Amino acid sequence: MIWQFDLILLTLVVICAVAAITVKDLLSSAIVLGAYSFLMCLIWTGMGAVDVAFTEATVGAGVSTVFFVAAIYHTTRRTKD
Amino acid sequence: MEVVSSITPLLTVLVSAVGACLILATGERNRNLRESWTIIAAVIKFALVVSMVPLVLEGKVIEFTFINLAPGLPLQLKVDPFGMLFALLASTLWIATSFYSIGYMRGLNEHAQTRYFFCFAVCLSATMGIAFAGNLITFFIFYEILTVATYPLVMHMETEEAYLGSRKYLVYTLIAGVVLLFALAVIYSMTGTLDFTPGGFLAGHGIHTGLLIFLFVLLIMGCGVKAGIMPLHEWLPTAMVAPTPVSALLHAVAVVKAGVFGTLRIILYVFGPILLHDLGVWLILAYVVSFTIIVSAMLALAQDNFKRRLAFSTVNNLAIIILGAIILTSNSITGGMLHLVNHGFMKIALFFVAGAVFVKTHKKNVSDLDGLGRQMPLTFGAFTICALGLAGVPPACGFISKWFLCLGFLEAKEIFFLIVLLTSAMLDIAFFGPIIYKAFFAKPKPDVSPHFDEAPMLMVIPILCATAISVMLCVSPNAFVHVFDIARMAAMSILGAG
Amino acid sequence: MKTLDIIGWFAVLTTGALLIYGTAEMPNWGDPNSPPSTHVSPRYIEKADEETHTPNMVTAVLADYRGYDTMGETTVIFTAGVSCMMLLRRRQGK
Amino acid sequence: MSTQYPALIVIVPLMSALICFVVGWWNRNFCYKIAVAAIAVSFYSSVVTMKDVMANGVIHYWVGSWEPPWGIEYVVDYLNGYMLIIITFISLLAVIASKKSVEKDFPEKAPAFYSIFLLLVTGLVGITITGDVFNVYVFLEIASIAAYALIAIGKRDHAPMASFNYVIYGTVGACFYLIGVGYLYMVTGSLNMADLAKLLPDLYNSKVVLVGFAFLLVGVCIKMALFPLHMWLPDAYSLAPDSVSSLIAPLMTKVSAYVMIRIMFTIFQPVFSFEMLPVGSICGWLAVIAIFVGGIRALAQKDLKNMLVYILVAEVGYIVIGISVGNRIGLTGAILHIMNDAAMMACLFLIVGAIAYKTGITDITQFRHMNQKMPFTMAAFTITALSMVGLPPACGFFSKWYLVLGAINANQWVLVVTLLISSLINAILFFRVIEYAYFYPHPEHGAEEHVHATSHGHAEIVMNEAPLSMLIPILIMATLILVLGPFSGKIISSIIQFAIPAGF
Amino acid sequence: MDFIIAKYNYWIYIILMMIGFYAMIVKNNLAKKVVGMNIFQTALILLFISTGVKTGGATVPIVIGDAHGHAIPGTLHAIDYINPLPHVLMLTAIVVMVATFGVALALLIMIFKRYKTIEEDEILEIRRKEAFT
Amino acid sequence: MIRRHEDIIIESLARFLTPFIQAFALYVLFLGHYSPGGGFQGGVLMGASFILLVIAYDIIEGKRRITEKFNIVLNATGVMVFSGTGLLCLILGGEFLDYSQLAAILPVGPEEARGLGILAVEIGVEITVAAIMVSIFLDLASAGEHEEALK
Repeated sequence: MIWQFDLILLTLVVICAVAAITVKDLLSSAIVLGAYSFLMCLIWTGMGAVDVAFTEATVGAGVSTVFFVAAIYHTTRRTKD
Repeated sequence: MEVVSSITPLLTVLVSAVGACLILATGERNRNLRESWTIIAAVIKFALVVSMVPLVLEGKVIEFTFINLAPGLPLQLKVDPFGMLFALLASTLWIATSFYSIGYMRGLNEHAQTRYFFCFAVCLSATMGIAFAGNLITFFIFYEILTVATYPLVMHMETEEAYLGSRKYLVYTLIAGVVLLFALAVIYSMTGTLDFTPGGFLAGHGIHTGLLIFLFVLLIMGCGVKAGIMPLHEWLPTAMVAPTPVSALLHAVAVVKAGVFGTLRIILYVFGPILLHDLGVWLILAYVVSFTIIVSAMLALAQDNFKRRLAFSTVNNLAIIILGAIILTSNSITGGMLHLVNHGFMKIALFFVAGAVFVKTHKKNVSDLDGLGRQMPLTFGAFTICALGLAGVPPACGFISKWFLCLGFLEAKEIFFLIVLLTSAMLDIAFFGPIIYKAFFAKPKPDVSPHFDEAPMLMVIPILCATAISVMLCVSPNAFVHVFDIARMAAMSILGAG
Repeated sequence: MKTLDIIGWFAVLTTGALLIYGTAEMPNWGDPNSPPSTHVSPRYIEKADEETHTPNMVTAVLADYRGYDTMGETTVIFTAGVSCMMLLRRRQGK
Repeated sequence: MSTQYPALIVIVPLMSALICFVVGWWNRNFCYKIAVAAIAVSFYSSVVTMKDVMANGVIHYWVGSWEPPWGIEYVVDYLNGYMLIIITFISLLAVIASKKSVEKDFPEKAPAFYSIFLLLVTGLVGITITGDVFNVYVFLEIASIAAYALIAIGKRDHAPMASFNYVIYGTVGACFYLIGVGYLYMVTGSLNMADLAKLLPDLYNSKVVLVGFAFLLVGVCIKMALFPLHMWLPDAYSLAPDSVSSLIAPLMTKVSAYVMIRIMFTIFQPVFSFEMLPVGSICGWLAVIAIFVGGIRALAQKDLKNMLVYILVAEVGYIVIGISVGNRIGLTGAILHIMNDAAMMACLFLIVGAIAYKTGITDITQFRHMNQKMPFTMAAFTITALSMVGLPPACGFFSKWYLVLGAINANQWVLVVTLLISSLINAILFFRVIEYAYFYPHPEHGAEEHVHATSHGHAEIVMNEAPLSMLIPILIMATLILVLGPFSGKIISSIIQFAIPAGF
Repeated sequence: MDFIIAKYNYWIYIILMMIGFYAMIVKNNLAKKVVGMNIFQTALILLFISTGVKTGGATVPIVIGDAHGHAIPGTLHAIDYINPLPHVLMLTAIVVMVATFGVALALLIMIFKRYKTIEEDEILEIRRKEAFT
Repeated sequence: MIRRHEDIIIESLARFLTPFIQAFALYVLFLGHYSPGGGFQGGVLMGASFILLVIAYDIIEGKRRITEKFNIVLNATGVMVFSGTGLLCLILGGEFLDYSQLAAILPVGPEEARGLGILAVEIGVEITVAAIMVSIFLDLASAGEHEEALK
């Protein structure tokens, strides 16, 4: 495992997390959250947790995002913070 | 002391509980049946209590243990002479009160009579439990049941005044209960036992003196609320809004007597004379109750409401009983215990009179009684005997108990308290005198008919019975169920052990 | 800023501080001699294939050694599905 | 392994939940019967298990026959068995009583409702029976998710919002618990409670263990709604449907309290919890505040159910006081109070449900003549109220007695005074209701009450008692409240004293 | 410095956890709370996965064996494979995560149907108004 | 509510991809013993394939493919397979979930029986997860208004 690569990923994860909770549009938030999950799953693959990474890729980046978008569809994209 | 195991004490307690259930089950549908349950339960209870008298006179202690609540903490009933005394008083008076209640309730066509009779029976159950409680925790349990069961009785009238009175009653007694619980918990965690022992069990456990005094104050506060010791008596006159049989129950049988009984138990069976002497707190309590005696008598003078005047007289007499016990000589303790019984009989007669007057004429105030004595001669005749008896005048039994109290005080060379006692007797005459005078000698008010017009027989007979027993207890204190011997035995057991 | 926000910030920072405090004494990252690597897991690695005939240790542990957890997990997802159905659908069953 | 009953306790409700869900789609009437039968079997199994424990000592049931710490095991000891009986019994009564109100409030959701109801019970017994810290988390989540859903279908308007708040707090609590598990795992490598208990004493000076312990405890306290973390509880429980709150309110907090006892006394030793850390005094003070805040907020409520949930906050304080005094008697009191409070709360919430079902009234000030309309229900209410106030011989007095004794033994006088004052607060709360229900005369004119004059001129109100399926559980519970009190000595000497860790 | 490098995973996990926690309790928008919940739980998973890692040549926890994939008993050594237990636990945790997520979203939809907003302060305002009327 | 847009490219692509995703889901399930994957991942993929169809078409199409009652049955069946396997072990005389007991009814040794038991429960997990994912998605995407969607 290349630690520079790891470090970049971890930094990106933090950036994504901050973005997901600060962005003013919930749809963007959902997409950023998907990206966050995907980056997370890369990190875990790097650590050898292939099963968990696989699951996170399907669930976190896939189904969760779909759920979230579906829910936003029925509520609102607007957010004050 | 020989210990006999028997189920009779439990039966004594359960009789009225079962009666209560039957009363509730019968309800308003069949009033005669409902009230006959009351009478039957009362008679059975009395019979059960009396059946235990010979054993007690032989010096045996009857014991029954339900179940262990915790190590060293059984739920236990124990019949000793002092408990027997109280049980006799309560069970006898319940019969009288039952008949009287029926007359009173029907006479006034009161509402919620089922509730009334139900609570009444539960009260008696609790009172028996208090009388026979073998340890403080059992005592406390029944004490709290009594609190709860009397609350609806005080509330009975359902007027704004009744709400206030009952709330006040509840607040006072519940706080007392909590204080008592606290003291109990401390004692249990210090000594590991709560069993009543003649002569006290607290000594010899190495409890710090300050804590002992604190515990004494707490316990006396806990029981003193029901016993109406002076700064804690406030609920008593307000609770007078209750129907008269309830007031009679509160003041002569159940509640206040339970308080006094508890106070005596604490003085004589928890702390014991020796420990109290060592601590020196007995003198303080003696002064407090002396203060109560004098002040309550003075307050009684100022009351115009008949029942409130009787209420303050009760406060006065209860304090006398406690004073007798706290002087801690054999004669004064005997006197105190006898007065517990005697006052019960006399005071219940007085309250019955007040109730009879109310049922007949709807008069509540002393100033309205003018000339009623001639209209209701039996009632007021009984009243005269008992009122004078309370002051210590023969032929009613107050004389006997006051005599022994005086002896005790002299024995202890406590002249101050003797003077207090005699002063209170004077004041008794001073506040009962006008009633008797007005009833018999004052010019009748225009609305009083000059003819003989007694209250219903169901009310007059109990009055006469209570008066008769009062007189009999004076003439021959031992004739009936050996009240005097039992009291003497109790006093001796305490001082003998101490 | 509302009081609630201040309380929230306080809670977050306290939690973070506590975690950082605890992290100081954690075994180093990836240490093969740390307790998790030496206490229970060696048996899974060394025996799982032999005992359950499943080369993928994660599957073996997931479905057999800790199969009960997995049943719980499946129940959780089932609960969530039924919950969503109960909460959102108007008509269920007859 | 001689007996399979421990597995049945969990499996039967779980599988019945599945069956119930599917069958209900075709015939809704089966759901209720299946649910009742399943919980009854579960109750029977826990009784048998408890008997087994009393005869043969602690039961270890290795799920999948993998020996711990590799596999997951059920450990049923006295504490467990006792909790299991309480949980299954109260669930049984709650599910029996739920029939009518489900039919009234959301008949179309009955299959899903009973399915989730059973899953909630599964979660609760699963938490209790297991001997594995991670397994506790899994079942905690089953129970929590089921609870979120059940609360959200409440008839009252704001239930979804309350449930959402509960989701947030509950997730924080569960995650904190999981962080604690992670930290312990990090330094010990084990997830089994017994194994952890063996490994941890050497590590008591480690900061990781300290932080792990703190997170475990905070997580559990959130689930238990101890004072500063109780914000989610009043809304969630008071807005839940009546048939649900009679299950959730008595049990969820108690099970969390059980987990707290496990953490402090089984996984960690009391030495660590009480001597190395000031957990006792912190929890004690929080409990004191909880009792006062709960009591005072309850005083301000006019709605009976709102009042009860604030009392629940205070009741949690009692249990925590018992745990936090750190001595045998106090813990005895806490364990006893878990049972007593579960019984009392179950009874009270069942009564609220019955009254709301029959009359639709929850406002205390409208309780006039309730004693004539629903005499049996109100009699049960009176008994329970007296028990809550701590008046003997109802059971509430006895646990309070032990709690007070424990606090005195620990020289914690503030706790003693708090316990005593709180019974006065409870007295005000409950006698207020009793006064309204029993003593206020003059029925309001024009109300729907059936008033007619009787022979002796007093208005009489026709009895309109709750249906039997509600009344019987209430009466059973009320009887138990009366009976359990005098028998608490027996319960302590035969069960609770063995449930307390030896040498404590 | 060594102190920071040797545990950098843990620091990142703490940061993520604080971000998630912050969003859960301070954010006003309910959907943002749900997002925070997701981040919080993912951070937790990172913590657990980090505890299972072994440096020094350890590989993924799948047996490298013969053609059928099975290995000869006794040839496997703990040092060669990454600890599988945290992975198992985290699989469970992910499922719990998505389950909670689903329920939270369902509640979100219910709340929106009721109040027509998912901002907490606006909802509280509506509730307060309704309490008065 | 997801409306149909009648986009031929997306629709045919989705229809084309679905079998492959489903095949992969089954592959992940059955190869779970030898490679990363297992019931849960496979189940999510399986569910995702239906979700893809629903997104590409609309809910009506989705409900035509997998009817409501069938979904309900599947929901419960998965957990039932799991706990039923456990219960079977219990009935065969072992502890709950002790798959080695299955050797009594299968022509294999206890170790292989454990392997097969794992497969059985993984199938259970797959069914439940797939069905629940679809069910949650349908509920969320239609906000519970399935009936309206069908009109």
